[in-house]
Amino acid sequence: MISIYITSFIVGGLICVIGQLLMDVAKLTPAHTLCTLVVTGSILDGFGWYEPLIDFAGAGATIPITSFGNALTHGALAEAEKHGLIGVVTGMFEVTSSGISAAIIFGLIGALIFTSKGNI
Amino acid sequence: MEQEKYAHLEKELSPKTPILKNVIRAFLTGGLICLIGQFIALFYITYFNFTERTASNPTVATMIFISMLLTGFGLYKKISQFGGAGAAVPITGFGNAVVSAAIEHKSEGYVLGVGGNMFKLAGSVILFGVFSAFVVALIKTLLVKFGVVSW
Amino acid sequence: MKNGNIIFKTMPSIHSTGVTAGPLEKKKSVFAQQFDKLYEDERCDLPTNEDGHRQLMYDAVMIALSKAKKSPEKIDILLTGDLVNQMTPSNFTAQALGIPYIGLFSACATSVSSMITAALFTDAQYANWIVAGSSSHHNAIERQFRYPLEYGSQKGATAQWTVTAAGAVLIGQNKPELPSIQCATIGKVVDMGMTDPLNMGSAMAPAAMSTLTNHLTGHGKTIDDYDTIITGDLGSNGFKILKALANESGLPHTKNFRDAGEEFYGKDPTFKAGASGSGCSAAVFFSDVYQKLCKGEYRRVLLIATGALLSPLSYQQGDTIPCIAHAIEITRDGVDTI
Amino acid sequence: MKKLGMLFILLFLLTGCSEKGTRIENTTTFNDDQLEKTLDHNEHVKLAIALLHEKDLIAGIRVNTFSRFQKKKIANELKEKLEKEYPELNITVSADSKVLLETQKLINKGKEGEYHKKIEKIKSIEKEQT
Repeated sequence: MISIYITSFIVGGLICVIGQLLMDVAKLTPAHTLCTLVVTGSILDGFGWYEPLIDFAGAGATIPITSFGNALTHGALAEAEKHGLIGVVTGMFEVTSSGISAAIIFGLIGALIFTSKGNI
Repeated sequence: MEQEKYAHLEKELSPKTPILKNVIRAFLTGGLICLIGQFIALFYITYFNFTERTASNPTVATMIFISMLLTGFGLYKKISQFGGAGAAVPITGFGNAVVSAAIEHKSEGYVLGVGGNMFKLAGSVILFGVFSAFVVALIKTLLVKFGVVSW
Repeated sequence: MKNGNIIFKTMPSIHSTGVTAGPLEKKKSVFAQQFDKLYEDERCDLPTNEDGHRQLMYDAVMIALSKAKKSPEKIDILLTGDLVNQMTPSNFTAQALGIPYIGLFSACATSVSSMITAALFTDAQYANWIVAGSSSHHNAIERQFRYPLEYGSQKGATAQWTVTAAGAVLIGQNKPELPSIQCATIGKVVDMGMTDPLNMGSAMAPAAMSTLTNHLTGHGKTIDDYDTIITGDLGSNGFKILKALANESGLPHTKNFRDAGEEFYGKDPTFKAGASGSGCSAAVFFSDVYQKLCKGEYRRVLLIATGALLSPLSYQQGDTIPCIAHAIEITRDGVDTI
Repeated sequence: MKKLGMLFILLFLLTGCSEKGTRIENTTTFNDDQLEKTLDHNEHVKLAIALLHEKDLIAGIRVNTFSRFQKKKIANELKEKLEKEYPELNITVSADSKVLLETQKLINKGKEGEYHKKIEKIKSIEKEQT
């Protein structure tokens, strides 16, 4: 049981290291870095390699943004398996809705409660 | 002085990016955030009817909630300054991008400000996530149809 | 006038200055004691950042006027600028003051470009009293040029911190006991192909060097004529590059060089390369430098304010960052030294 | 910071090998020897908890750290194997820790009357996709 914590720490950390290298070595902006990782996650799921990583690392694979791409592809593929080509479009948000809806809801709540501060 | 010569001089004098230090910090910060996510997932698995697979949804939502609090209290930017990609890559970084834009544009009103700018930073992640998922799923579905690969 | 070099025959004087700054500057700036007004609230107790920005500028002008016992009606022209789109904070300030107004934009070099323009009006005897100045507000500028304030992005060692500060000067006819504007150099836009908006110091350093060389040759001066040559907001990185450029171009030394941006937060590493923003040069020139001139610590100074003429649109479209620097020479020596 | 990293790597390697365990609760008349053997002999399985009740066999397994990559496959293979060995039973095998946890809880409580209801619930949770 302990081992899932260690694998999640290490795998999550390593995905972030890839992100840091994209920013520092490849000189990508944060936005470009995140987009690259999302696309990578979605391609990995196309090969069926991301799910095993989630089984191995738990939150270490589901918390990084790569899992967002994975989940989108996964939803699309699951629907496509059931309904054919049209499922590719309809199934996309089947799995990922939680991240986006949470971001929208908490974004609005955050805006209601907080004001930005120019502190350091 | 010519541009090339100046670029050379500038590169020589400007401080180098401390890549190793940044990488170690990103590893620790990102790892820690994922570890916290794992604990939250365990909480949902143990006390609610979620399996390892289904627990990731409430875990992600909870992480974004935490990210909202950290962003609102002005702490997330400090974590990011320390952790770099370690704070940007986890879903909390996505939450931070959405929440910070929403908070910042409150002064322009809730419709044009918050509504119009909320996805200013995070929108591209959604766009490219959705589009790449579409392409990948389309290719795979077609390949399955033609019998090249199986599900 | 040739090559941007101007000599002011009547040597207009700086009669008074006013500098205001925000709460972070109050805590962290080494010049905080020399500023006239410091706010406890980052928005000056107003609802938005832009309102606060406007209040900063308004108060700076009013302080400068009150020190010279003038009311806004006595002022002929107001020349100010800032970095917000279409300079709305300056525009609202002008509306509140009711002084005939021209808005000036030279990015962070506005402090000096407005002084040059004011000195020209005075020298040509079109105006008796002119207020020049510029301001910047961290929160308002960051959200426009970079990211929302609370967005976490890792800043590198070359990043600079936009200051929350405003500075205003009252310029009038020559008064021998006051610091007076003797000559100036209007800079050319210099673009060395730099593209990183988080490394503006290195983009601006060549502009500062170009204007410095132009000023020295155009007016027949050497760097030893000045007690200090102070640049606006190159930051530690840009300042280092400026000194390297100066050595390379054969200037004998750089001992009397200062940079307001590097000094502003006392080289505190949390602010990375130091301060920037059009309020940075204005605040330092119109407090520390002006006070030292008044006390006689400095007899002759050269202020070079540098500005990066970029917009979020231009750098996102992949353009380079064009930069400008304007220089103005201020002296305590009487008219006879011309 | 580097020391911390080393510590984690060390821990990581250590936890790869911990003791094996199999626990079976049987309320039926089926013989569970074969079940125990199958679970015990699978090299990937670290811990298994199985419950036989009426027509159901439910088994939660935990696999070794590096076998987790293919834990769904391992669970499926086990299921197929068990289906051959116990053709009369409805078999559920899962590598999801929720199934393990719930089965364990159920056995620990030991209330036989609740078994049927709870087993159905575990099965339905297990089937849910993300």
